Amino acid sequence: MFENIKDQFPIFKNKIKGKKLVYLDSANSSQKPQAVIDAVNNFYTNEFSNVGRGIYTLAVNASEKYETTRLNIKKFIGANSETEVVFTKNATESLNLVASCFGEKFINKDDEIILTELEHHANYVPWHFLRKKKGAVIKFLPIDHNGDLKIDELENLITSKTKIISVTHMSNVTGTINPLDQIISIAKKHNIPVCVDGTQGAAHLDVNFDQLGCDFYAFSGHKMYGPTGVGMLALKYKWLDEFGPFLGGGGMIDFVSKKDIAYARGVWKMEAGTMPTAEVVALNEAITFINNLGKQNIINHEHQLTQIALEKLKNNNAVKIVAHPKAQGGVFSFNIDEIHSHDVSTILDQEGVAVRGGHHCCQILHDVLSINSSVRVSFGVYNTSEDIEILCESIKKCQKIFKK
Amino acid sequence: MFENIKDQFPIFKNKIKGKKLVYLDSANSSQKPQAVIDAVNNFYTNEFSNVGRGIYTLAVNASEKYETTRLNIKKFIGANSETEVVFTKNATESLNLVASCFGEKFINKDDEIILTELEHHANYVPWHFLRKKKGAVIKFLPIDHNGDLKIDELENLITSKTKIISVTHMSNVTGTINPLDQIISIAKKHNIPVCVDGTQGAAHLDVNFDQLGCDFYAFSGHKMYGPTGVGMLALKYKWLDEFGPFLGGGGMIDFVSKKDIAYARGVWKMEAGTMPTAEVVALNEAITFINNLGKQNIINHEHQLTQIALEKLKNNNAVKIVAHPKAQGGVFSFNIDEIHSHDVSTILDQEGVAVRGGHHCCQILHDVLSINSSVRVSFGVYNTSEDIEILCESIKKCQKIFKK
Amino acid sequence: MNTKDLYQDLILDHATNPKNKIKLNYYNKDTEGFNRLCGDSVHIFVHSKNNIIDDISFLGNGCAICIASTSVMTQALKGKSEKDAFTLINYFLDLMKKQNNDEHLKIDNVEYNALNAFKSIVNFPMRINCATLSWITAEATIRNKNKQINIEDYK
Amino acid sequence: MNTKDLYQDLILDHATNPKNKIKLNYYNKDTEGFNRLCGDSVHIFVHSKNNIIDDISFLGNGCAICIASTSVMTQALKGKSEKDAFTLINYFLDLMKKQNNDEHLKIDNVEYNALNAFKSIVNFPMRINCATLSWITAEATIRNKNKQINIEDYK
Ligand SMILES: Cc1ncc(COP(=O)(O)O)c(C=O)c1O
Ligand SMILES: Cc1ncc(COP(=O)(O)O)c(C=O)c1O
Repeated sequence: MFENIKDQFPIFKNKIKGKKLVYLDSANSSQKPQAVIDAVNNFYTNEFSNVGRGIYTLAVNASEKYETTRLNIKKFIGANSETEVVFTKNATESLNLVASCFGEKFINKDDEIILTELEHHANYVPWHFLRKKKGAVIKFLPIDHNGDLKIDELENLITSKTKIISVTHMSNVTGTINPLDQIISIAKKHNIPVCVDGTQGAAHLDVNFDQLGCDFYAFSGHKMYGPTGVGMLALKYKWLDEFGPFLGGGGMIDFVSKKDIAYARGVWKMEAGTMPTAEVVALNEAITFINNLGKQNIINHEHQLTQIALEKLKNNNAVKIVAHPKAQGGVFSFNIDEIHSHDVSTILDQEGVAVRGGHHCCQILHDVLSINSSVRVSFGVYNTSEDIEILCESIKKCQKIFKK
Repeated sequence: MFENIKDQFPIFKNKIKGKKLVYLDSANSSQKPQAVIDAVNNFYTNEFSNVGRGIYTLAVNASEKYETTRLNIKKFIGANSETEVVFTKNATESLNLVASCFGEKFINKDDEIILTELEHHANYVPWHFLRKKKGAVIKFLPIDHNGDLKIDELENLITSKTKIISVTHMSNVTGTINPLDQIISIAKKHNIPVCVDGTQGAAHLDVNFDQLGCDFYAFSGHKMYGPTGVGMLALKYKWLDEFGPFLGGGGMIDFVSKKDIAYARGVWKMEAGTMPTAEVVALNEAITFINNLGKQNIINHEHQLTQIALEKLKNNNAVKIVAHPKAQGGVFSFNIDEIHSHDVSTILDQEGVAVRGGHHCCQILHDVLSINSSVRVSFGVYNTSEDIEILCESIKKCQKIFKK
Repeated sequence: MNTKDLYQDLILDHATNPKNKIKLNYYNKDTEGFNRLCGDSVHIFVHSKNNIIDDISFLGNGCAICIASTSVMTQALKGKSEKDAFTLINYFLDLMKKQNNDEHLKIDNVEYNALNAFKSIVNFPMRINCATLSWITAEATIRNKNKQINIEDYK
Repeated sequence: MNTKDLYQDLILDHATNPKNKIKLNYYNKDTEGFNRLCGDSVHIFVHSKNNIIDDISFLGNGCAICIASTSVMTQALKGKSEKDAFTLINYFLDLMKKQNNDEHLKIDNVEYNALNAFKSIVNFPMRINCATLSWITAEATIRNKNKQINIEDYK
C-alpha cells in the first residue's frame, strides 16, 4: 500500500551482512523517517534552547514548539478539553507514574488491582511495587487458548476492593487487540478507573481517548517513529488535581521555602527538571508522518501483512504460532520445532532479518502459554510482502542448518 | 583560548533579531557541537535499534555503543572499579532516585538530612518528599555574605540522626564551588554518605569520583554539550545492592511470576524500559569533545571570562553582583538597580544576548540573599571576551531605556 | 519589533511611579495573584459598594510590565461600575490575545491610549502574563471568587 | 563469518543429543546458573571425592549453544582433578575472550577440538554468555560457592 515508503527511512539504504535489512522488530522500537531525524538535527543546529522559564528568543521558540507537540499529541489521540498529556521518558515511566501516584493515594492494604495475563512487565512491576509496599492484591484476567482475554470473567474478578484496572491495548507478543470498550464499560459500571498501556496501540491502532473513556493512556515516542527518550501519559485532567507529584525538582513548583513547598498545577506538576526537549520537538514530525499516511491505512497495511505471513507460515509444519487471537494487530510470535528462539534470531540475522527471541518482557504470558521463549515478528509501515518472503526463506535456512 | 571554537557549534551561524547570538545561559543547557549532532543523526540514519535483548546485528552494535558511553563516562568522572554509572533522563531523576531509594530504606521519622542554602530545587524537592512521607527533618547549611558555605557550622549540624548530606558541586546562581573535600571528610568521620549534585560540575569543574570519595554524583547530559533526555548517576556499587528498584518495567527483572518478582542486579536494576538510546550513544561524542579540549583548559577559560566580566561590570555602579564567592566557576548573577530581571532579559534579547531572569530554581537562595530574582550569566567553552563586551553594552542600553 | 515599542514612556512612567500602590484602609475584597514563571506577584484590594468600585489599590513585586499594567488597571477601574469594569478587563485581555475588539467600548481617549500602550506585548509572548496578571486577579477580586490566583491556570 | 561456523556439526550434535543431561543419583555439590537475557538456565550436579570430579551432570533449558557447551563441558570435566578442571574452565573462558592460551594445557585432541568448536562465538557477542554459562556455573559448583549464579554478574 505504501509504495516507496522505505525511501523515507534512511536506514534501509544500508546492508546488514551484505543483505537487505528486513526489520521485523517494530514492536520493540520503530525505525525513524528522515523528517524526524531532520527535526532533531534542525533543533540542535539552529534553535536549541531549554524550554520553560527563558524569555529570550531561542527559549520562547523552543517552548512554543514543545507545546505544539503537546497539542498535536492531544489531537492525535482524540483527547478532549478535559484531557491532558504529560511528557515522560518512556511508557514505562508513564505507567510508573500512574501506579505510584494512584497507589500513594488510593491503594490500601488488601485493595485489588486487576491486570491481565497479556501484560508487559512495564504494566506489572509498578503494580507489584504496590503489592510490596501497600499490601495490595494483584489479580490477572486470564486468556483463552487463542490468546484472547476471557472478558466474561472480568465481572467475577471485580469486588468492592477493586481500585483500578490496568490493561494493554495490544499484546506485544501475540498481537491480541483487547476489547477496551467492553472492559471500560464494565469498569465504569463499578466506578473503577482504567489505565491503558497504549505502547503498542499508539502507532498501530485507532486511538480515541475521549470516546474510549479510559482514565490513563501510556505510550512511547520511539515506538511511533519518533525519537528515543520521550514517553507520554494522556490522562483525565482531574487526576492531575488528585495526584501528588511524581518526581521533584525544577519546574514543578509554585513556591519554595525552607519549611514547605507548593507544587505547580496541571501538567507542570509532573514535568520535573529539564525535559527531553529536542525529543518532544522532533516527535511532532512523527505525528505528522503518521497522520499523513492515515491511521486507517496503517491498520490495513499491517493487518494485511500479518495475514499474508500467517498464511505463508501455515505451509511450514515445524513453525508453531503461539496464539491466534480473534482481533490481531501487526504482531505475532512463533517457535520452530526443536530450535531455540535465540538460535533462530542469530541465524535470521545472517540473512538480514531482524527479529527478537526471548520472552519479550512478558514472562507471565510465556508461562501461561507453556513456552520458554518465542520468536517475535512485528510490522511497521515500511514492511512489505517481500520482507515476509525473505522471512519464510530464512526460517527454512534455519531448519536446514539444524537438520545438518 | 579556544580559538574558532564557535565554528564547531552550528547554532552560532544564526542571527538572533539580526544580531550575533551571545549565549550566556549554559548553566541552563549548553549548545551542541556538530560532532554530537552528527552522532544523533548517524545513529538514527544508519544504526538505529533498541539496546538490551536483541541478538541481531543492529541491536548488538547499539548495545555496544551504549555500553561504550557508560565506560567513557566512568573514565570521565574518574570512577574506580567499585563505581557504577546509571543512566536516567536528567540530573533531576538521578537525585530523585537517590532520595527515593535511600529514603525508602534508611530514613525514618525524625531522621535528619543536611542540604545547603545553595541547592537547586532538584536537590531539595526530592528530600522534601521524604519530609512529608517519612517525617524526616531537613537542615540547611547556611552561606555567608560572600555566598560561600559556612563550612565550620557543618559539624554542629550533624547529630546521631543525620542520615545523609546532599550538596551541590557548584551553585547555578552564584557560581560558588563548594569545598567537597572538606564536606566529605567531615561526613566520613561520622559515617554519613554524601550525595553530590554535580549538574554544574560535570562539564565545568574537575571531577574525580574516586578521589572525592562521595557516594553519589548526579549530572545531566544536556549541560555538558550532550543531547537532551539523558542524565546520569554515578554511585558506589554497594548502593546498587542496598537499594530496592526505582522504576519498574522491562529490563530490570530477573524472574517474573504472578506471585513474585526478582530484580536484576547492578545498573540493570535501575534502568527500566527503553532507555534514551540515541542520546546515550551521542553523549559519547560530548565526552570526547570535552576531553579533547581538556578539562583544565576549560576551567581556565571559563574562570578567565568570569574574571573579565566581573571586572568590567565593576565600572557600572548600577550593577549589583549577588555574591562574591571565594572559589567561583563560570557563573554569576546580578541585578541592575530599579530594573527587574525579566525586563533585563527581554531587552538583552533584542541585542542577541541570551540570559535568564528569575530565581533559577533556587528560591531559598534568593530568599537568603533578600532578592526576588536575578539575571544570570553563565559561560560555556564557546564564549569569548567579545561576548562580555556585548553583554556590558547591552546592560547600558537597558539602563538607557529605563532612564528614558 | 523594537524594545522601545514595548517599553514605551507611558509604561516606564507607571512602572517607576505606580499609581494606587498602597494597601487600602478600607476594603471588602482582595485577591493575591501570582506568576510562577516570573515570580511576579500582586495583591489587589477593592472597596466596592452597590456594584460600584469605590476604590482599588495594590501591593506587589514584579517587572516593569507587571507593575505598569497594574497601575494603569487601578486607574482605569476606579469609580467604574462592576459591569463596566468587566467589559474593560475583557477588552484588555482580548488586546493581549491580539483580538482587538473595541466595539461597545465606552472609555475615553486617555484610558484607550493607556491600555493600548501595552499592545506590542503580543510580540513578546513570554511577557504577556506579566501584563495580564493584575487584570485577571482584579476580575477575581471583584467577583470575590478566589483568594489566590495562579496565572498559569488561566490559559 | 558464516552461520555454519557457529553452528558446527559438533555443536549441533551435542545440542540435539546432549551428554550427561540427567540428574545424578548421588551428588554432593550443585548450582543453578541463569542467563537473564536469554532465559537460558542450567543446573549442574557434581559428585566429587578427594578433589576428583567423580561424576558431573546437568539439567537445563536453553539454546543450542548453551546446551551443547554444557554437554561438552560435562564430558571434559568428568574424571578430572579439580585443579585440572579449573585450568580447563579458564582455558575455555579465555577462548571466549579471544585470548587463546594453550600453554600448560594437558588435554587430548578430542577435547581440544570439542572446545575449539565454540571459538567462532566470539564473533557473535550476544551469544557468548550462552556458551560460558555452564562453565561459570560449574566452577562455582566445584568450589561449592554459590547456590545460584546470574551470568550478568560475571562481566
Ligand atoms: C545545580 C543544578 N542541579 C540540578 C539541576 C537539574 O538538572 P536537570 O534539569 O538536567 O535535571 C540543575 C539545572 O537546572 C542545576 O543547575
Ligand atoms: C505493551 C508494552 N508496554 C510497555 C512497553 C514499555 O515501553 P518503553 O520501553 O518504551 O517504556 C512496551 C515496550 O517494550 C510494550 O510493548
